[in-house]
Formats: sequence, C-alpha cells, structure tokens
Amino acid sequence: MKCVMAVIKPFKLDEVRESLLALGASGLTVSEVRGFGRQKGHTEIYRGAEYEVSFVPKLKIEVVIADELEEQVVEAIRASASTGQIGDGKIFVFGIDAAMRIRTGESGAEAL
Amino acid sequence: MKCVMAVIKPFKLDEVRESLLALGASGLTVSEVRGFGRQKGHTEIYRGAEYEVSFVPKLKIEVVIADELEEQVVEAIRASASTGQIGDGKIFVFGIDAAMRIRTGESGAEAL
Amino acid sequence: MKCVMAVIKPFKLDEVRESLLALGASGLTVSEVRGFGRQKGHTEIYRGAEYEVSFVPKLKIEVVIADELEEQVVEAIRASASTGQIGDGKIFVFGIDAAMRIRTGESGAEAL
Amino acid sequence: MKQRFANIARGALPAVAGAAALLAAAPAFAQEGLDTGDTAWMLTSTALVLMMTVPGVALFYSGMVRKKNILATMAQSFVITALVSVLWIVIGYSFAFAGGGDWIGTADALLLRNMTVDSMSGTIPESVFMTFQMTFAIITSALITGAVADRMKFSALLWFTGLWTVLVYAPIAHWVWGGGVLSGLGVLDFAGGTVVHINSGIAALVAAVVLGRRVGFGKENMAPFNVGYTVIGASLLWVGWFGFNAGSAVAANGAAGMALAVTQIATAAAVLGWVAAEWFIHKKPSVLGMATGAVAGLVAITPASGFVGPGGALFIGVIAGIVCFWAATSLKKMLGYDDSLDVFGIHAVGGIVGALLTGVFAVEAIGGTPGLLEGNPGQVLTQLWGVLATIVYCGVVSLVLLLGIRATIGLRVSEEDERAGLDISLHGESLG
Amino acid sequence: MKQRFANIARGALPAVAGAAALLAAAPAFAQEGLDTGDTAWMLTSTALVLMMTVPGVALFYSGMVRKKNILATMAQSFVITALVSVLWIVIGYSFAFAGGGDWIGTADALLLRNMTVDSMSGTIPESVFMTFQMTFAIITSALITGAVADRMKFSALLWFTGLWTVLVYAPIAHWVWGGGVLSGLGVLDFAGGTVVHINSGIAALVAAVVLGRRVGFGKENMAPFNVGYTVIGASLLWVGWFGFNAGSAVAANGAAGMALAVTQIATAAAVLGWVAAEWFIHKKPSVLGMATGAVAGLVAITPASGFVGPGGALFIGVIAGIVCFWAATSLKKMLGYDDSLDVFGIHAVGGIVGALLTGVFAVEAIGGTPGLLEGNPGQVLTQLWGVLATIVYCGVVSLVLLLGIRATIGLRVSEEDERAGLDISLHGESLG
Amino acid sequence: MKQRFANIARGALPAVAGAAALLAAAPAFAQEGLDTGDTAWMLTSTALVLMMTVPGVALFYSGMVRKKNILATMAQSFVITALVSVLWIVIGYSFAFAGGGDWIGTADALLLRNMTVDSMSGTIPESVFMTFQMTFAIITSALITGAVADRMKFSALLWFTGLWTVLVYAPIAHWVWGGGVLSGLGVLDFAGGTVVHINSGIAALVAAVVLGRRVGFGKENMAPFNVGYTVIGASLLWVGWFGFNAGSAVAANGAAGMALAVTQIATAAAVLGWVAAEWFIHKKPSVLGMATGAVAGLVAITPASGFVGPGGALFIGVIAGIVCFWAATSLKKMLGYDDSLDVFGIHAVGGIVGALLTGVFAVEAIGGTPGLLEGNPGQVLTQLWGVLATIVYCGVVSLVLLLGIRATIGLRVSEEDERAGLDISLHGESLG
Ligand SMILES: Nc1ncnc2c1ncn2[C@@H]1O[C@H](COP(=O)(O)OP(=O)(O)O)[C@@H](O)[C@H]1O
Ligand SMILES: Nc1ncnc2c1ncn2[C@@H]1O[C@H](COP(=O)(O)OP(=O)(O)O)[C@@H](O)[C@H]1O
Ligand SMILES: Nc1ncnc2c1ncn2[C@@H]1O[C@H](COP(=O)(O)OP(=O)(O)O)[C@@H](O)[C@H]1O
Repeated sequence: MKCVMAVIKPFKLDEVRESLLALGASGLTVSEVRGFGRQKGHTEIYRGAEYEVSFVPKLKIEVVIADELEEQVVEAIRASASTGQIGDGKIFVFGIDAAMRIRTGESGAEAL
Repeated sequence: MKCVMAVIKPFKLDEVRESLLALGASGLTVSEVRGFGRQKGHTEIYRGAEYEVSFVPKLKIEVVIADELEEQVVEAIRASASTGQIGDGKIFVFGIDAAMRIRTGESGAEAL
Repeated sequence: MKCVMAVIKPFKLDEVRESLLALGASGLTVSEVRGFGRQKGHTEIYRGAEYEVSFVPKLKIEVVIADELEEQVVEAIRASASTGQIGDGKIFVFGIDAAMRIRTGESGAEAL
Repeated sequence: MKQRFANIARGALPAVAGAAALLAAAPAFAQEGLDTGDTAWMLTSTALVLMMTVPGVALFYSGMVRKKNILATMAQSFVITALVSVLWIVIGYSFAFAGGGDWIGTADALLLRNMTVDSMSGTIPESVFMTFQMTFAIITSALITGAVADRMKFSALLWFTGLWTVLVYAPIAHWVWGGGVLSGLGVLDFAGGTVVHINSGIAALVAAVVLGRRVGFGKENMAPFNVGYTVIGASLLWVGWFGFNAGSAVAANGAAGMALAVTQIATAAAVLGWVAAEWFIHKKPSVLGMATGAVAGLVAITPASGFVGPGGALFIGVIAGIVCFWAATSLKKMLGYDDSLDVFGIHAVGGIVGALLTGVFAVEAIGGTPGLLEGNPGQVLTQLWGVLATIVYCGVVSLVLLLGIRATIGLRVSEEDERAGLDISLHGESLG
Repeated sequence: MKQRFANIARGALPAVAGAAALLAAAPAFAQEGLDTGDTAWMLTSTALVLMMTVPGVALFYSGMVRKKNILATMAQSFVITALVSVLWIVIGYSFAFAGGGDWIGTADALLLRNMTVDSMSGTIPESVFMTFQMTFAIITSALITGAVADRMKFSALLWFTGLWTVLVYAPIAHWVWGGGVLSGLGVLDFAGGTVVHINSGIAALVAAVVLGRRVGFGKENMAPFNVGYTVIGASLLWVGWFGFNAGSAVAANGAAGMALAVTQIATAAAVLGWVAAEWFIHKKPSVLGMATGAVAGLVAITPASGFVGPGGALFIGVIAGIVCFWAATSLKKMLGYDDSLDVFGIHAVGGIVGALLTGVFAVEAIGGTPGLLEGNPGQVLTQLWGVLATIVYCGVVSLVLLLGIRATIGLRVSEEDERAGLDISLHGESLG
Repeated sequence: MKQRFANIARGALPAVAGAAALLAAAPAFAQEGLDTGDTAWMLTSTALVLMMTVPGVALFYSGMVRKKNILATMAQSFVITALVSVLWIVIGYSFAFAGGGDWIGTADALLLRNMTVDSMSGTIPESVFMTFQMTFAIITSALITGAVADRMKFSALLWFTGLWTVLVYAPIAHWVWGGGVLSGLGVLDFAGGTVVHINSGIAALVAAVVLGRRVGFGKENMAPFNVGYTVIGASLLWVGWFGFNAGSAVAANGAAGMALAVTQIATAAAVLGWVAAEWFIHKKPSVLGMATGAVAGLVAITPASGFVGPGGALFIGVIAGIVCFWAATSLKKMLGYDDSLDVFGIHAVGGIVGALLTGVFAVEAIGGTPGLLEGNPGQVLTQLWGVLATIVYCGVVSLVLLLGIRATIGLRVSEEDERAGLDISLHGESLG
C-alpha cells in the first residue's frame, strides 16, 4: 500500500475529493497546515509593528491506497488541484507497511 | 522503528493514550484532522443555502516505536479506539529510518 | 528523497525555518499538533472540576529533501530547535518514493 | 418595592390621579401622574434587563460549554426570550399582576386587553411596567438552561419553559410582587431573590437530576471552550443588573440610587471573596471564578438591594462569594448531580444567602424594615418562610412538569446526538 | 411622530417658549421647555442606537461571513459610523431637518452653525435630537454593507456611503420626518420602516446586482464562520431597538412605553414565526434563523411602533417572520442574486410588510390614525405610496451612484484579493 | 463641571434645599431637590461607564494580545473593577470628594458613613454620584493594564492598583473635581482628560519601562490574536463614553446634549484622521487602526466635551487621530519601550492633545470659559499647568510604587510562565 500525501490550496479540496472518489478511493484524511515555499506569505502591520507571516494556509491530504492505484491517484490530485499559479503544492508518496480498520480489525488492502 | 499512524474518533483519545502508556510507549503526537470515509458528514443549512460538510472531525495519532512493538501497539489502538460503529477509523504503519531527540541529540530507539 | 518530520516547540519555528532556508531547503509544511511525552501537561480547574490536559502544544514540521541532505537537515533542526529543556521534541526520518509539483507536473527531486 | 406599583397596576388609576395633582406643572400633553424621569429610567432598565438575557446569559452560558454546544446554548436563551415574551402578554402578566388574591392574579389582563397608551402604573406607563416585568420572567427561565446544557431536547425545552413560566413563575411573582401571600407576610424581596434566583436555581436542580448526567461526565474533558464569552456575559449581567435592581425601585430616586450603589458594592465584594477562596484552595484565582463570583454577588444582593446599606452589601457580597464557591465546587461534588453550569450552586444558593441576609442587614431608614442587626430577628424567620415556600412550590411543580414531559415527548436527545453536539444535531449548524 | 419635533427644530423656539411656560416649577438654571426626563431618555436612546451599528451590525454581519472577511466586515460598519457622523453634521442634518419644502431641507443647519447649547427641539436639546437622528443615518448605511460583503473595495464603499447618505438618505428622511412630501400625504412611519429599512434594503439589492456574485458562489462552502457573533449582534440590535423605536417618541411617555411593548411583542412573535417555518420546512430550527427572525420582526414593527397595539404587533411579528423566511430562503434562490447577508430579504421585505401592515393595524387611540381594521382602508394605500416612492427614488439614485463608481474607481476587489480574503487584502490584518 | 456637584456633595445639603424650593410641584414622596430626569440619566451613565471597563476595556485589550494571554488580560479589567469598587467606598471617594483643601479630601466619607438614602449631590442622590465617580476610578486603573499585558504578576497588579487608586487617582480627582488646586487654577477638564487619561497613560509608561519588554519583543510574532474583540471593545467604549462625557454634566440638559454631540463628532473625525494617516503611510487602513483612532478621539474630546462646540470637536478629533497614530507607530519605535497595547501613545498623548486644545477651542457660550480662539490665550497655559502637574505627580508616585513592589513581591512572572502564557500560568485556564 502507498500513502499519497498532498499539500494543496484550501479551496481545491472539494475538487480533489471528487476526483479521488471517482477513482474509487474510499477515504481520505485532511489537515489544516501552513506552508512555506515559493509562494510567499504577507506582511501584517499592527500599530506600526510589522510581522512577516511567512506561511500560507494549505490543506494536507493523506490517502492510503493499494499500490496499483498510485499513478492514477497522483495524476488525479495533480489535475484537480492545479490552478497553474504559484503555491499549488506538492504530492509525495511513501510506502505503508500495514493497515487496519479499527471497527472490524480487517487488515491490509481490505482495511482501506 | 515504525510509525503507527491512526485516525480515531476524538473522544477516544484518552483511552488510546492510556493503552499506549500501558505498553510503555513514551510519547505520541496528535493532530486535529477531518476525515472522509464510510461515515458520512452532514448537511448544514444557513438561510436556505445548503452546504454539504463531507468531512467528520477526527484525531490523527502518530506514535513512533521500536519495530518489535508494532503488533502490540496496533492491537492496543484497535482495542481502545473501537466503538463498533462506523467511522472508528484506521491504523497505518510505515517505517522510520532514523530518529533523534532534539534535547539530547540521542538517536535511534534511544530517542523515543 | 526523505521526509524529515520534526516535532518542535512552537516559538522555535522561525529559527528552524531560517536554518533550513540556509541549507537550501525550498519549502516546508507545518501543522499544529499536541504532544505527549516526558514533558507533562498541566491541570485546569473549572469550578472545582479538574481536567488533566496531558498534551502540550507543539508544531510538526515536514520537509522533503534529497537523500544527501538528510544529515545536515536533521542537524540543522536539532541545533535550531533545541533549548535544552524537556519537551524540545523529536526528529523522525522516513523515505519518500515519489514527489510531484502540482503546478508544473515536475517530479522527483525537481519537484521539491 | 415592586408590589406597590403592582397594586396600582390593578387598574387603580383613580388613586394615582390624586397623587398626580401634585404634578400641576407638568406639560399639558403629558399623561396624568406620569413622571418622565421615572419613565426614562424604567425604559432604560427594561433594555438593560433584556440585555442580561440576550446576549448576557447567552454568552455567560455558552462560554462554559464545549465547542459543539455553543450555538445550541445561545439558542436556548434566545428562543426563551421570544417564547416567554409572548406568553407573558397572553397570560403571565395577568396571572402575576392583575389583582387577585393570595395565590394568583386574575384574568383581567389576559392579552393585555385593558392596557391603553394612557394606562399608568404608579408614575410610569403600564406598558413600561409590563415590559419591565416581562424581562424578569424571561431571564428567570433562561437561567434554568444552564442546568440542562448539552443534552436537553429543544422541543422539550420549549414545553417546559412555557408551562413553567405560567405555572411557576407567574404565581410566585404574584405572591411576592403582585400583592400575594408572601408580600402579605412581610417577606422582603426587592428585585427577585426568591422569585428569580431561588426559583430558577431550584428548577435547575430538579431538571439536572431528572435529566441525569451528561454522557462522559466525570470521565471526559468538559472544559469550557471559551471562558472569554463567559467573562463578557458576566460583565453584561453586571451592567444590566443595574436595571434589574435599581430598576426595581420603579423610579429614578434615592431608593434606586442606593440600590445601584449596594449592587456594585456587593458584586465587587463577592468577586474578591471568590478570588480569595479559590486562591487559597486551588492556588490559582481563575477568570471563570471571578465571573462566577460576580454573578453570585449580584444574585445575593438582589433581594436586599432596596433594604440594606453599603456595609450590609459588603458583607452580603463576601459571604455570597465564599458560600457559592463552596457550593459550586465542593457541595456539587459531594452530591454528585450534574448541574452543568452551576445554576443551583449560584442562583439557588446565592439567592438563599441573599434572602436570609436581607433579614439580617435590613436598615429601617433605607427600606422601611429593620433587620436582625437593628433588633428585629423575626425578619430572618419571615425571610426563611419566603425561601421555603418558593423551594417547595417550585420544586414540586417543576418535578411534575419534567416527569410529564419525559413521559410524553422525552427530555433528552439521543446519546449519538449528544456526542455529535447539539449545534449540529438540533440546529444543523456549527461554529467554524 | 418625529416630524413634529423636526418642525420645531427649524428654529421655531418662540413657539416652544409658550408651551414651556407650563413648566414654571423648573429649576432656575434649566433651559426653557426642557424636560429632563425626556432628555434623559433621548440621551440613552442615542447611545442605544449607536450600539446597534457598533458593535451591533458589525457583529451581526461579521458572524455570517467566512473567517477571512470577518475583520473587513466589521471595518465597514465602523468606518461608516465615522464617515456618516461627519457628513451628517456638515450637510445631512441640514438637508433632512432644517426646514425646507416637500423635497429637501435647507442649508440653514450646514455645519450646525445655528445650534447652541440652548437650542431646543421640542422638550429636548437640539444637540440631542441631531445626534439621535445621526445614529439613524449611520445604521441605514451600515445595513447596506451586508449585500456587498466579501467583495467590495474599501474606497468604493466610502464613496458610495458618503454620496448615498447625502443624496438618498437625507432627502427621504426629510420627506417622512422633516416635514416633506410623505408626511404631508399622511404616510405613517414611526421609526423608519421606509426611511431606514426599505431604503437600505433596496440600495442593497441594487448593489448586490451591480457588483455581481461572490467568487465561488453556489459552488464553494460559504457557511458562516461564527454564528455566535451573529446571535450577539442580533441581541444587541434587539436591545438597541428599544432606543430606535421607543426613542422615536422623542419623549419618555406613554407613546414611548407602548412603542417599547409592541417592539418586544412583534420581535418575539417573529422569532417564533421564523422558527416554526424553518422547523416545518428544513426540519431543524437554526440559531441563525432565530437571530434573523428577530431582526425581521424588529424591522417590521419599526414603522408601526407608534401606531399599533399589542394585538397588531403580534400579527405583524408572525407575518414578518414567515414572509422574511420565505424571502431569504426561497425568493432569493428564485431570483439568483447574491445579496450576501440578505439585506433585501430582511430589511426591504420586512420593511414593506411592516409599512403596509401599519396601515392595516393602526389604532386611532394609540397613534391618532385609524387603519384598515378600524375602517380606514385608505391608509393602506397611503402606506403603499410611501413604499413605492422610497423604492423608486432610492433604487434609481443608488443605481446611478454605483454605476458611476464602477466606471471610475471600480467597485470590486480583484479575484485574487477576494480569494485571499478582504482582511488581508484590504486591511493587512487577520484573525488568529 | 463635576466639581460643582462635588462641592455640594460635601454635605452642603442645606444649600441645595433652597434651590429645591423651586421644585415645589414635585410629588410629595420625592427627595427635596431631586430631579428624576437628571437622576435617570446619571443612573444610566453609571451603567454605561461600568460597561466601558467590563466588558469594554476587557475586550479592547484582550483582542490585542496573543491567544495564551487573552483570559489573563480580561481578568485584569475584571478584578480591578472589583478591587477599586471596594477601595472607593472605603477610602477613595472620601479622599477625592469629601470636602478638604487644595490637595486632598477628608475622612468624612470613609466607608460612606454619612451617606443616607436621602443624601443629595446637586439634583441627584449622592449614592448615584458616588457610584458614577467610582466607575471613573475603575476605568482609570483598568486602562493602565494595557502597558503591562503579558508579563505582570497578578498579585503585583492587585497591590499596584490598590495603592495607585488611593494615592494617585483619588488626589488628582480631588485637585480637578473635588474643589482642589487645579480647579482653583481654572484648569478645564470636563470628563477626565487629566484625571483619567493623562494619569493612566503616564502610569502606564512608567510601568512599561519598569517592567521591561516582553520576552521575544521585536523578534517573535506578537500579532493580536483577535482584532474582532478589539473592535467590539472599542465600540462599547464609544457607546459607553456617552455616559462618560455627557454624564459628566451630571444632568440631562443642554450641556449634556452638547457633550454628547461633540463626543460623537470628535470620535468620528479621529477615526477618519487615523485611517487617512495609515492609508497614506502604511498603504492599508487597518481595522485595528480604526478602533484605535476612535479611542484616541474619545480621549481627546474628554476634557473638552463640556467646553467646545461642533467645529472645535472636529479639529480636536482629526488632530488627535493623526498625533496618536504617530505616537503609537513612530514615537514608540523611536523610544523603544514596550507599552504593549499603547496606553501611553493613546491615553497620555491623546489626553495631552485634548487638554491643550480645550484651551484653544473653548467657547464661552458653551462652558463659560473662552479659549485661545476667543482671545484668551492664557487658558492654554492654564491647561498646560494641569497637564504638567498630573504628569509629575503621577509619574513620581507610580514609579515609587512600582519600584517598591518590585523590591518586595516582584513585578514579573518567570520567563517560563510568560512563555506558557498567563492564562495557564496565573489562572490555570485556557481558551479552547
Ligand atoms: N520540500 C518540501 N517539503 C515539504 N513541503 C513542501 C516542500 N516544498 C513545498 N512544500 C509545500 O508545498 C507548498 C507549495 O509550495 P510552493 O513552493 O509555494 O509552490 P509551488 O510548488 O507551486 O512552486 C508549500 O506551501 C509547502 O506547504
Ligand atoms: N484510505 C484512506 N486513507 C486515509 N485515511 C482514511 C482512508 N480511509 C479512511 N480514512 C480515515 O478513516 C476515517 C474513518 O473511516 P470510515 O470509512 O468513515 O469508517 P470505517 O473505517 O469504520 O469504515 C475517515 O474519516 C478517514 O479520516
Ligand atoms: N514516540 C513518539 N512518537 C511520536 N511523537 C513523540 C514520541 N515521543 C515524543 N514525541 C513528541 O515529542 C514531544 C516532546 O517529547 P518529550 O518526551 O516531552 O520531550 P523530550 O524529547 O525532550 O524528552 C512530545 O510532546 C511528542 O509530541
């Protein structure tokens, strides 16, 4: 199994979710994160005190899938999360050794 | 070393933490996430505008452990996080190549 | 490629970010997490009801880098995140199989 | 002192007309007997007391619940404001203030049918008196919701509130301010220690017991999500209470002024009392404690506010702060009920403390009645009767109402809904 | 009823002096004709109506937007309060209240040049009357911002508000309260159903249409971030509205008292009406609905508050609650405009309902004019004229202003700025 | 103008009785000399000024700190409200207002021992006057907390506040309003430019310097967590300030009305002044800036509010907005102190601007004293004396108190506690 972890722009979540659903992904987990990269943050000034906010709000998606889906999933995320603007984000893939569904105790690909 | 990453129902956190402690785990890290899966979200209506909230609040737990504890830890989480209801969550395991305790610079299993 | 994931004290973020920038890291992703470990939480009392808050606010940093940078990055984080006090956090490293930049579709180390 | 005006409100306009002759210099278009200064203050007081419930109680309570119940907690105060307002003009005001005997008013003012733009209640228009009293009925019901937070069905709350306002609040208001039995006995309750606070506190205790504890009580972390809201709510309660207590003079005069001063003094003293006790026992004085201490002081000075002086107020405040601290922290643990937001511990206990101490500290030169310290120990006993009557009547009728509702439409949401939080499960909304 | 005092405000002090002779017993240093009770109430009312905008409308609106626009939404109400205040003393008050004919006031009060510490307006100082009226001008402009939330340029908002206050608000206030054409026709508008609510609601609709929909409208989740703020805001509006309506009696008397009572009754009834409709149709009564229902009721009773009794108020409230529910949920969907926070659906629709029902339920014994139910069907028609005149004039001038601004400095922020949120892009700040 | 009533408050009841004879038509049960309208307004003003501190200042300040200090910041305003109230009745009121000579009052009113329900202060009950003045003492101390936010020990704050109220506030209040030296010199301070604002602003500067900067100052991001709270707080300050300024007329008359009007005008002008300056210099007008500008305007008009007209108010407002913008942004950076929430930059600087400009714009026809523009340049000098006296006395005594507390129990929490945040470390609570 693989975990595909993607950092995307927040307003793209629904499109990404739908593209994953279309591929048959049965679940995904999302966290609110802040990202630093080519896309720069902004400066806030409060009564003369300037604060550099270097981080931009992003969403991190984690979806665990069977090995054979990897390519399609990466492509689906890329296609649905892209705006062509800087800051669109990244997709990373790493291996998962084991998986289990808590409710049933099923394990491996069954658990997804 | 392994990282056991679990998505659980928020109110199960304390039970899970205690079961891990009992096994001798020395630390864990928790994030607030939103999950999509078999358990469906809900619809909110604000003055006639309906919004599908597809994601359900969950907690993600990450605990890094020595290889030999993997099975026990997975089982401990499963047992303590289970309610038998849909949406109980998943457990994923992946390998950790290196670990270091920032305070002391210790590395490997010592760092945990 | 490797993903270096570190749990640090929140007020150390800027120092860590700068030390990573100095190494040439082009991006990183941060999430707010709560940690449990040697550093204990605290007790809150609301009208006599005591609640043990076992978790301490931390930041989790994820930075994906080329393999050869691993050691330097780990060391840079250790050096910049350390206060010498309990609760300074951990650094974990795991392998990344693939990476892609959403905006351009570049993959592998190019995508970072 | 309200009952004086209540009597006049029974249509006794001629009696007022006499007094009004004194106002010979009033402008030609003015209503006879109307004092614009008194009216101005009572219009203001009505606004202040409304503010105590929305947003006062709404904020005070919603800050103490978990995030998933914040909106639902606000909804309770808000909808109660609407429901009780309507019931008050339809029935409540008439049962409380439209003449009658010892136990209940009459049907004379149902739907306010006799209230014209010229009707007077003492020196103010009856419309103002009626609305001012309405805001008391509203807050009394709203206070109860603190005990049932996080688990009561919305429909059940509406039924309970509606019936309780008519069957419990209106009669007790009549006993004390409408010329009924307790005023006859000489029970002193200037602004509602029995009618509002003991009353709501007892109903709350009964409700907490009948509903049972929240799911996860004692096990899960139920820490308040936003104590900030609670502090703002307590602040607005404090400010609004000037209308509550000084407004209960139903005039802008020295009695109102003294009520204002003693309210401020007792509240401040109660904050300090609570802070001291908490600092001593829990090692840290909490912000929630300060806010709660303020409310405890406000509650305790309520019955006394027209009868005691600054010194009495100081004592009442300190004692209320410490006793309510004990009630909300120790007594509650001992008894084991889950009165979520401590309505009993603050309002019933604080109300009882205030009612009894009114009998101790009453000053003849201020409110016309001497207390224990001025050699009239009987007043404490009289006060006790008022307390007991309220506890018994309110306790019994509240219990019957709650059991009835439980047996029919049910009182609690399902466990699943409770876990999900009432915001989503009852109202289909959530805080972002 | 305000126009009576407006007339007096035209410098007709001698006329008042006669009436003031009745006040022979007033203390020597008092101004002639001044009633301290009336003045006290109007000072208070001014504070209450200011509170309706800041923080009232600021909270009510900012709770309904997404997190990234919360501060910008508050900024709109806040800066409008400042801008309109200054314009009001420079021009607005003079155009609205300084004498004049059917259509507009005069230049007599530009920069308040004739207002001394002794100037009177009826029984209160002119300074108080002027400031009280200022708070009405403020809130009317602030209400419009709900329609343009999340996308309007800050500079464009300032230009629009400034011009609109002088060119739309001031004249219409003159027509109704300044002795102008609508008061001449006998249109009843006690506290601003046409002047404030229909006026702001129509301007809002025009603005929503000219600006176009928010980016992502109908696709992205635009759920309110903090309905809690909205509930607090609605609560403060409710409380402040006592100053708005009962203050419009410009006296502390029976008329003010009755206005207070009917305001409370109609609002409560509207909450229940909205809750019932929503419960029936959407299965869950929402907190946002309760808050909105309250505002709908407050809007609808505004023109009626000096003319109807409790019964009429009850009907007006229930009807307004249900009709506004329909307007904000169904009508809006049918027509497809993006009036972000439903200014049209609540204020224009509620204002029209209230204006017309004033003609139905007016009671001669209360406000001097009988309505349809008392056999005067003509009043409904008269009310309709007031409504139509306001709609047409406000609609046309608002449109011209908006098109002019669009053609010059532009109305909307860039799409990128809109996505980033106005807090950051316009104000350089963000909520933590 | 307050001092006139203060004199009367020295037990000079007989003198009032004469004037009261004019009120022959008052109802029989009324107190002699009591004006219900004035009393109604002062009761209301007291509520308004209390609201300025809780929740006003509590919200204004807590919105500007980091999340971990929000509750602790609220706690400061809240506990100060309690502490100063008690000290005021025990000592403060007597030292400020109970007769006495140039420097301090007497012990006559310790524990309010001579205040009865019938005691009068001019046309209002003394109880009301005493409580109204109490709310000024409260807010003055609460304002100081903005300078010490995020790092002061709770116990040290209590000691400092207590001593400061008795040793600094009470004497200065006596000098200006209690018949003391500054009133003798003819210094004009209608509602507290020196007594409240320069006083708190100077104490704040001294405290900021003695405490030292926050850990991480200039390095870490200390952006306000919730500017929304600050906007709500500023709004409530604005509304409450009507009670502060117009209430300082201690009557509901033309003086109060004019104070109301000029308060509104100056505040609005200051908002626009700040917005313009910030837009020009920082390119974006911030919401925090609008809120701060409003407070700057309110501060500056405070001493002037009974002496200037609309035109003067407009100038005072604009100048205060711009000067305080400069003080809070540039001056502070130049000097390098860490006055966390700019108490010095707003209250001391704004207060000085207002005090001096009062001497410029005073209008004889309004407050009885002409200013520079009416050919009386000496008044500016007189004002300067008032400013300097306050700065020197307050600065010296505050310094001594702070050094004393630092040497004994210590002023600051440990660095670890500061890092963890005061909510947890001082109060054992946290915001969810
Ligand atoms: N090496 C990295 N490791 C972890 N996260 C990264 C890395 N590089 C970028 N990111 C994440 O991806 C986001 C987008 O990256 P950015 O460089 O701004 O845009 P783009 O990928 O379009 O050039 C960042 O905000 C950050 O969250
Ligand atoms: N393939 C997946 N990858 C990542 N997270 C998942 C995946 N499947 C489920 N999850 C997470 O697990 C949670 C529970 O899954 P769900 O399907 O609702 O219940 P159950 O596992 O009991 O059938 C989801 O809300 C989501 O956060
Ligand atoms: N085994 C672990 N797995 C995951 N996270 C851990 C683990 N051990 C510690 N952590 C994280 O590191 C943080 C710091 O650990 P702690 O034991 O408090 O301090 P230290 O590492 O300095 O001894 C914890 O709060 C937790 O978030």
